[in-house]
Amino acid sequence: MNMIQALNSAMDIMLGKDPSVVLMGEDIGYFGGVFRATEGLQRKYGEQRVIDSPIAEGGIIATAIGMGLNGLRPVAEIQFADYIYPGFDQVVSELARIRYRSAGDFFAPVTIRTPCGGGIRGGQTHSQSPEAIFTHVSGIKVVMPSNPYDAKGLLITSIEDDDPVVFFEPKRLYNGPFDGDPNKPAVPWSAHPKGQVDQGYYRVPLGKADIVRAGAEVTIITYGTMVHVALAAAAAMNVDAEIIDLRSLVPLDADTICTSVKKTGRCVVAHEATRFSGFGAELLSIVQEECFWFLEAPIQRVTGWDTPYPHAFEWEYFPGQARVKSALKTVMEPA
Amino acid sequence: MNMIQALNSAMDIMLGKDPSVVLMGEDIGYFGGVFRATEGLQRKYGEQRVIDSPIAEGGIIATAIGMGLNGLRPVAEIQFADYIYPGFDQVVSELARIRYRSAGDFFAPVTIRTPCGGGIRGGQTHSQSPEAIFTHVSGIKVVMPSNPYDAKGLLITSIEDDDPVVFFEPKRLYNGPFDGDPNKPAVPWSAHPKGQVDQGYYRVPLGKADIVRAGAEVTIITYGTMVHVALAAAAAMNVDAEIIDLRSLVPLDADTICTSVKKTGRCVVAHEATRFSGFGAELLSIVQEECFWFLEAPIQRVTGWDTPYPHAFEWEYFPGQARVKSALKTVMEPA
Amino acid sequence: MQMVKKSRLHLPRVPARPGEAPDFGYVQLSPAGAVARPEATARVRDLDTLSVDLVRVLDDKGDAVGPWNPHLDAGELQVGLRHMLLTRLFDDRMQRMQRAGKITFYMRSLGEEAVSVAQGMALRPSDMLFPSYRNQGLHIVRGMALVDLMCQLLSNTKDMCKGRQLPVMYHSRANNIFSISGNLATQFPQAVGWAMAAAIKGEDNLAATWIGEGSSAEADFHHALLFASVYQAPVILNVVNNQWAISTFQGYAGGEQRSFAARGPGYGMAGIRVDGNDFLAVYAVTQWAAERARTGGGPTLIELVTYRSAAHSTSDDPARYRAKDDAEHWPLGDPILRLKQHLIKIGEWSEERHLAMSAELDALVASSWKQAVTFGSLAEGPRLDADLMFEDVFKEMTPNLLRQQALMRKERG
Amino acid sequence: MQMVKKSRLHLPRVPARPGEAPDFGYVQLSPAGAVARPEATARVRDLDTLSVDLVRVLDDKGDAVGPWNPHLDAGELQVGLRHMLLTRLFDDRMQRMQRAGKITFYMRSLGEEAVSVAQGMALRPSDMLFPSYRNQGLHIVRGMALVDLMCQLLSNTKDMCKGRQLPVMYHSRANNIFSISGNLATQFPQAVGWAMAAAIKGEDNLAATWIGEGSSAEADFHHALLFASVYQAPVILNVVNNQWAISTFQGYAGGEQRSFAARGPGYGMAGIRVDGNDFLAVYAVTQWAAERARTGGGPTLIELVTYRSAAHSTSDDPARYRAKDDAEHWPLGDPILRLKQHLIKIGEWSEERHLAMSAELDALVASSWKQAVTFGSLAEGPRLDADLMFEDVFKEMTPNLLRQQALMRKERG
Ligand SMILES: Cc1ncc(C[n+]2csc(CCOP(=O)(O)OP(=O)(O)O)c2C)c(N)n1
Ligand SMILES: Cc1ncc(C[n+]2csc(CCOP(=O)(O)OP(=O)(O)O)c2C)c(N)n1
Ligand SMILES: [Mg+2]
Ligand SMILES: [Mg+2]
Repeated sequence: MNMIQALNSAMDIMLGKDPSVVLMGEDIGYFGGVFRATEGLQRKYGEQRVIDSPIAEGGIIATAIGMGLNGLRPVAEIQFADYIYPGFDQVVSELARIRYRSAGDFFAPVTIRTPCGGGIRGGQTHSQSPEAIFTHVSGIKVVMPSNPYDAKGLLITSIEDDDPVVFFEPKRLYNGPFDGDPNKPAVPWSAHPKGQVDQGYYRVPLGKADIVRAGAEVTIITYGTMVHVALAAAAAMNVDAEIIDLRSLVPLDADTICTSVKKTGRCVVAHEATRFSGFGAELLSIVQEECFWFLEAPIQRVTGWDTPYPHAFEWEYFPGQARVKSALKTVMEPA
Repeated sequence: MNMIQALNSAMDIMLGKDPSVVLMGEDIGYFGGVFRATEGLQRKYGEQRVIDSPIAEGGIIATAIGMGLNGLRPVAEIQFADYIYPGFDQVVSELARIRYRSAGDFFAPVTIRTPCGGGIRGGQTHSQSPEAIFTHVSGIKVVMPSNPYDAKGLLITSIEDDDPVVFFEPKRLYNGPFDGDPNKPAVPWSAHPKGQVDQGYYRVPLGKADIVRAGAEVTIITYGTMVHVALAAAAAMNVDAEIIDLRSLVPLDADTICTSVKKTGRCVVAHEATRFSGFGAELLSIVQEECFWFLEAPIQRVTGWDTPYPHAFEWEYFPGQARVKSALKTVMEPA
Repeated sequence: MQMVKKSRLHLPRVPARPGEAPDFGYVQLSPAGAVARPEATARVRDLDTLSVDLVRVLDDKGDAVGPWNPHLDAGELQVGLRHMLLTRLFDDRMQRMQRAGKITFYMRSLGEEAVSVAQGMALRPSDMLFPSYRNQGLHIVRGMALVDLMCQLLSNTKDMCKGRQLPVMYHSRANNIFSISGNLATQFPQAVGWAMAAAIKGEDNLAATWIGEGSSAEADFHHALLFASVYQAPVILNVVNNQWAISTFQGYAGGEQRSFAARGPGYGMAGIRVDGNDFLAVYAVTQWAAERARTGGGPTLIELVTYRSAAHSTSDDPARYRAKDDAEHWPLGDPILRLKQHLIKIGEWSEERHLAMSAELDALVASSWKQAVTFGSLAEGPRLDADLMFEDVFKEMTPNLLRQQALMRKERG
Repeated sequence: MQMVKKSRLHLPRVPARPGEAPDFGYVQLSPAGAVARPEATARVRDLDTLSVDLVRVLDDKGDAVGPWNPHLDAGELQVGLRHMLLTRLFDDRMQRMQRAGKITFYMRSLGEEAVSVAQGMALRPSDMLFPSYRNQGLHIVRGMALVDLMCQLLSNTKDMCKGRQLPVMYHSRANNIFSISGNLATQFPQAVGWAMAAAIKGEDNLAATWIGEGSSAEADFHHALLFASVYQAPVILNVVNNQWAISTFQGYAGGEQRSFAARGPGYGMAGIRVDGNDFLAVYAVTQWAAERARTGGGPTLIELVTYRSAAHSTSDDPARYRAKDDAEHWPLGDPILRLKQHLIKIGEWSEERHLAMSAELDALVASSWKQAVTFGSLAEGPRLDADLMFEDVFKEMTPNLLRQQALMRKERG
C-alpha cells in the first residue's frame, strides 16, 4: 500500500469496527478527498458517516468537538495543514482544554488529519509544517508518520485514543519514500518494506519512537519526510548513524532518544519546518538537558529556513541531503 | 509612571505625532480599555482614531491589516493574549506574509498589543503566554517589555516599525515590578528606576537585549515578568548572575546572549510559559549551538508546567523564585 | 495630511452615556399578543417578520395574551418564579461574598433570569445545554445543588472543576450542561455539532446554546449558523441581547442596522425576536423552536431582548460607561416582577407568599453557603492537592507530566 | 448501536452527479427586466427582495431591458467584450502551457469572465480591489501587461512575486489590485478595513472584494459583513456563486436554504442577487453599489450567479463529481456570447469583427508568451537568484536571516 491507501484502510477499518466513527471535511465525501484518502468510504458507509463539509476549518473542528461530546469519534480532515489556522482557537482553547477544565467530566475524542510539508511545488500555502505550534499546546497529541505501515497503525491508535490528536501526513510521502532529491525518479512504496501493510486492524502506539537504523557514531532524531532524507544522507556519507523516527511528538519518547545519544555522544535533529522555535529546539533542549555530559560535540539542527516556503525556491528551502550532510560533518568533527 | 501609563503615553504621543496612527479594540474607546491602557485617548483624538470594535479578534486583526494597506498605522488591542487565537489565521497567513508574497509591494504596519501572563488569578483563559507560537512564524516581530520605560520606548518603536509586531504586555507588571512572591506587599513602579519615564518621544530599539544586571558566574536569559523573579532569586542566593532581559524575541539579540554565556560558562533560561516547545527551547538551542565549548554545565530551563494555567494553583504553576533557585543551584554545581 | 475634517467612518450611536438621560427609544417593541404564531413546521421564508417583531405574552397589566401564550398551569409558573428568585438571591449573596473577599470573581444575571429559567424549563432534561457564563439559571432549573455551585466558586476541595476554572465556569455531566469556556462564543458551533451527532445517531434530543449579543461578533457564531443551516441540525441558538458587552453597546455587534434574530433568515433558518423578560413569551418561543427541531424543521435562532441590569462582573463598573439608572428605565421591566404580577393577577400568588418564598430561598442560599465553606476556600483553604493540576491534561499522564509533577512536589518541599 | 436506521442528518441535495442528467431547476430565475431598481440611497429594509430576485438586463433575444439597463455606449460594450475575450484566450493558452509542463499550475475563469470585467469597468481606477484567484479579468481591465502576468506564472526572473507565490497569485500595486492569498477568504475583511481607512481619511475611494460561494463559509466572510455593517464601510462585497467549490456543491455553503445575497439584509446591509453572466446587469448592479458606498450608504453584498464551466484548477477533474455536460445546460448562458449577441443586435458588432478581434487577441497572447519566456521559467530557468528568498520576510533582513542566507549560499556551493 502507499500511504494514502494505508490511511484509507485505517479509516475503513475504524468505520467498520466502531459505529461512532464519523469522517468530516472539505471534499472528502463524494469526491474522496483532494488526495483521495477517503476514496470510496462514503459509498461504503453512507453520507451520514462520511460527511462533506462547508469550507470552514473552524466550523469543522468546532462541530467535530460537539460530535465528540455526544459520543461520536470524529475524524476531521483539514485539506492542507496551512489551512488549520482558522480552526486554531477551537483546537487550542477548546479541544485541548475540555477534559482539563471539566476535571475529566467531558472530553472530545477528535482526530484531525492534515497533509503537511513541501516538495510538491505547492508554494507557501500548501507546504507548511506547523507541528511545533501544536506541541506547545498542553492537551493535544501530535503525530507524524513516515511510512504507510506506521501511518495506518498510528491513525487507528489516534482514532481510538480518547485524547485529541493532530495527525500530520507528510504529503510528499503519500506515493513513495523520498530521499530529498527531486531529480531522481520517484520510488513507489511497493518497493519498500514499510509499504507492506496488513489488510486488517493493528495499532502502532503513540509515544514510542522507532529506531529505523541502529548505529553507534551519531544519533539523528527526526520524523516525517526527513527520516528518509537522513537515511540517505548518512548512507551516502558512510556514517554509522542511529536514526530515530519519533512517530509521535506528543507524547514524546524521550527515553529512546536519550538512551541513543548517551550511547553515540553526538546528535543531529532534523525537520522540514522553519528552524526558529521549531520542534527541533525542544528536541535539542531535552537532549542537552539529559545527555549533556555525554555530548562530544554540539547538537546540530537541520531545518527549513526562517522564511515562508517559496514556490520557486522549494528545493533551496527544503533541508535536503546537503544540509543533513553538512550537519553530520560538523557534529562528527573531533573535539 | 506605571506600565499602563507608559503604554498610554506611547500611544498618546504617536496619535499626536502621526495622523495615520489609529487604535482599535474591544472596550478601548469610550471606556479606555479593561486595563485602562487607552484611557482618555478617544476623548483626545476622537472616535475616528480610537475605535471601539466588535468582539471579534479575527475581524479586528483583518480590518487592521486592511487599514494598514491603506496607509494607516493601526494599533490593535486584543483584550487578553488568550483571545488572540480567533485572529491567528489573519496573523500567520496574512499579516506575516503580505510583504513576502507581494515581494515588498504591499505591507501592513500593524501592531497588536495584548496583555499576557498570570499572577492575577485569571485562571486558564486570562493567564496565557503564547509568545513562542508567534516566534515560530516567519515575518512577525515579537516584543515583551519588563518595565514601564522599555514598554513605552518599545511600543513607540513597534508602532513606527513597518513590519508587523505582536507586543505582549505582562499584565502582572502593569502596576509594579513583581519578584514572584504573591504574599509580599505590592511595590509600585514609582519606587523603581525603570518607572522613571520621560514624558516625551523616545525609542527603545527592537533586537537589542538589555543586561539588567552584569555578572560573572552565570547568565540568566529571560524577559517579561521573569526578569524580576530572576533578579530576586539571584540576589537571594548571592549568585553573581548576568541577567539579560531580551525585550524583543524576534528579532533576537543572539550576540548579547552568546557573549555573556561565553563569559560565564553557565546559563539558565526562564519564562512563564509552558515548557514544552516554549521559547526557552529556542534560546537554549542557540546557546548550545554557539557556546557549547564554553559551557561548564547543562543549560537549565525554568518555566511554567506543561498544563493549562489553573486558577486555584496559580502559584504552583508560576515559575517563582524557588524554581529559579533550584535551576541556579543545579547549573552552579561544579562539574 | 488633514484627516480629521472629512472623516466619515460611521460609528454606531450609543443612546446614553454617563450624565445623559437613559434612552431606549431604539428598542423596537410590539404590543403583547400582537405577533402571530405560525406553525412550528412553517417554511423559513414565511417566518421573516418574526425576526424583527417582538414576541410578547405578558402585557402591562399582567395578563397573558395572544397566540404565543403557552398556557402553563399555575404550578409550573410558580416553579418558574421560584427558580428565577433563587437565581437572583444566589447571585446577590455570591456578589456579596466576592466583595467580602471570599471568592475571587463573580458574574450576576440580574434582570435576565427569565432567559435561563424559562428556556431551561421548556426543554427536556435529556436535551444538552451549552451555556455562556450568564446562564446560572440553567443549573438551578436542572436541580444542581447550590452547594456544588458554591464549591466551584470557592475553588475548594469539592470544586467540580478541581480548581482549574475561574468562578462561574460550572458544568454538570449528570445534568447535561456543558462546561463553560472563558473564550467567548466557542460553545455555539459545538452545540451544533452535538445536535448533528444526535441526528446522525437518530436520537431525539436537541442541543441549546446561549451567547451574548456582543459575542455573536465572533466567528463561532457564523460557523454555528452556517453548519446548523446546511445540516438542518436540531439546535436552538440563543442570542441574549442584554444591550451591553462590558462597555460596548449592542450597536457595535451589528444591532444598530438590524435585529440579531434577522441573521437567522439570512442563513436560511427561523429567527425569532422575543421579549426576554417575559417568562411566558420566552417559554413559548423556546417550546416552538424545540418542536420545530424535533420534527425535522431544523435550527432556530432566538434573540432574547433583555437588559444587563448589573455590572458585567465584579471587576466592572458600569457607571464609567452608561447612564446611571438605565436599568430602571428599561422598557421591558423585570422578569421576576412581571411573572409575579401575572400570578397574582390570576389569583395564584400573593405578596405574602412571595415574601415567604423569598425568605425560604434566602435561608437555603445561606445554609448552602455555610455548608460549602466547610469544604474550604481558595483564600483560606483547604484546597485540593496541587498535584491534581497535572491530571486531565490527557486521559493518562504522560511521562513528561509525571516528571514535572515530581519536580513540583520537590519544589514545594 | 443501531445508528444507520434512524439517522436523519440533513444533507444538501446535489442536483446532478456523474452519469445523471444536468439539472438546474434549483436556480431561481427572474425574467430580464423584471426586477425594480430602487434608488441607490434606499434604506436596507426596503431592499430585501433584491436579495432573492435575480437582476437581469439582457434577455434571451439579446435585448437590454428594464430599469437596470446601464445604458452604456457601444464603445464601452466593445471594450467589455474585448476584455472578456482576452481573458478567455489568455486562460486558454495558459491552460495549455500548464499541460505542456511550462508552468506548474493554472486556474481558469471560463464562463465567469463578466464578473471581473464588468465589475472592474464599473469601478474607478483608484478603487482598491481585493480579488480571489479567479479574477484575472480585473488585471486585464486595469491594463496589466499580459507579459507581467505570464512572468508570474512562469516564476521567472521578471516574476512580480519573486518566485514566492503559486501561479495566478498576482498583484499590482500600480493598478490597486491586492495580492492574492492561497488562504481562502482572508481578503474579504481586509477589504473592509481598507474601506474603513478610506472613510477615516475622508477619501472617496471604495474597496471591492471577491470570494467564492464555497469560501463564504469561512469566518472571514462573517467578519467582513459584520464590520462593514457596523461601520457602514464603503465596500462592495462580492460572492461569486459559480455553484461549485472544487467538488462541493453550493448547497454545502448554505445556498440550499437561501441565497448568498440574503446574508446581506441579515447583517443589515443591502444584498443583491444578479445574473453573473449578464455583462450589463453585473455592470449596473456594481455601479449601483458603488454609488451607494460613495454617498454614505454603506456596504453592499452582491451575489453573482454564474457557473464554473472549467475544472477548479489544473489539478482537478470535475468528471469525478458532476454531470459531464453540465456547463452547456447552465440556464444563464455564456457571458461572452450574450454580450456579443447584444452588440450584434444593436448593430455595433458582427461575426467578422468578432473573428478579427479574436485573432488579434490570440496573437497578442501568443506574442506575449513568447516575450515572457525570454525571461525564463521555473522548469528551464533562468530563475531569480535564490538569495532573494530571504528578503521581504521583514523590511530589513535580521541577523538571523543574514546568517541563514550565508549558510544557504555555502550549501549551494
Ligand atoms: C474570545 C474572547 N474575547 C474577549 C473576551 C473578553 N470578554 C469577556 S466577556 C466580554 C463581553 C461579552 O459580552 P456579551 O457577549 O454581550 O455577553 P454579556 O456579558 O452581556 O452576557 C468580553 C469582551 C473573552 N472572554 N473571549
Ligand atoms: C482556508 C482554506 N481552506 C481550504 C483551501 C483549499 N481550497 C482551495 S480552492 C477551494 C474551493 C473554493 O471554492 P469557491 O470559494 O467556491 O471558489 P471557486 O473555486 O469556485 O472560484 C478550496 C477548498 C484553501 N485554499 N484555503
Ligand atoms: Mg451582552
Ligand atoms: Mg465556487
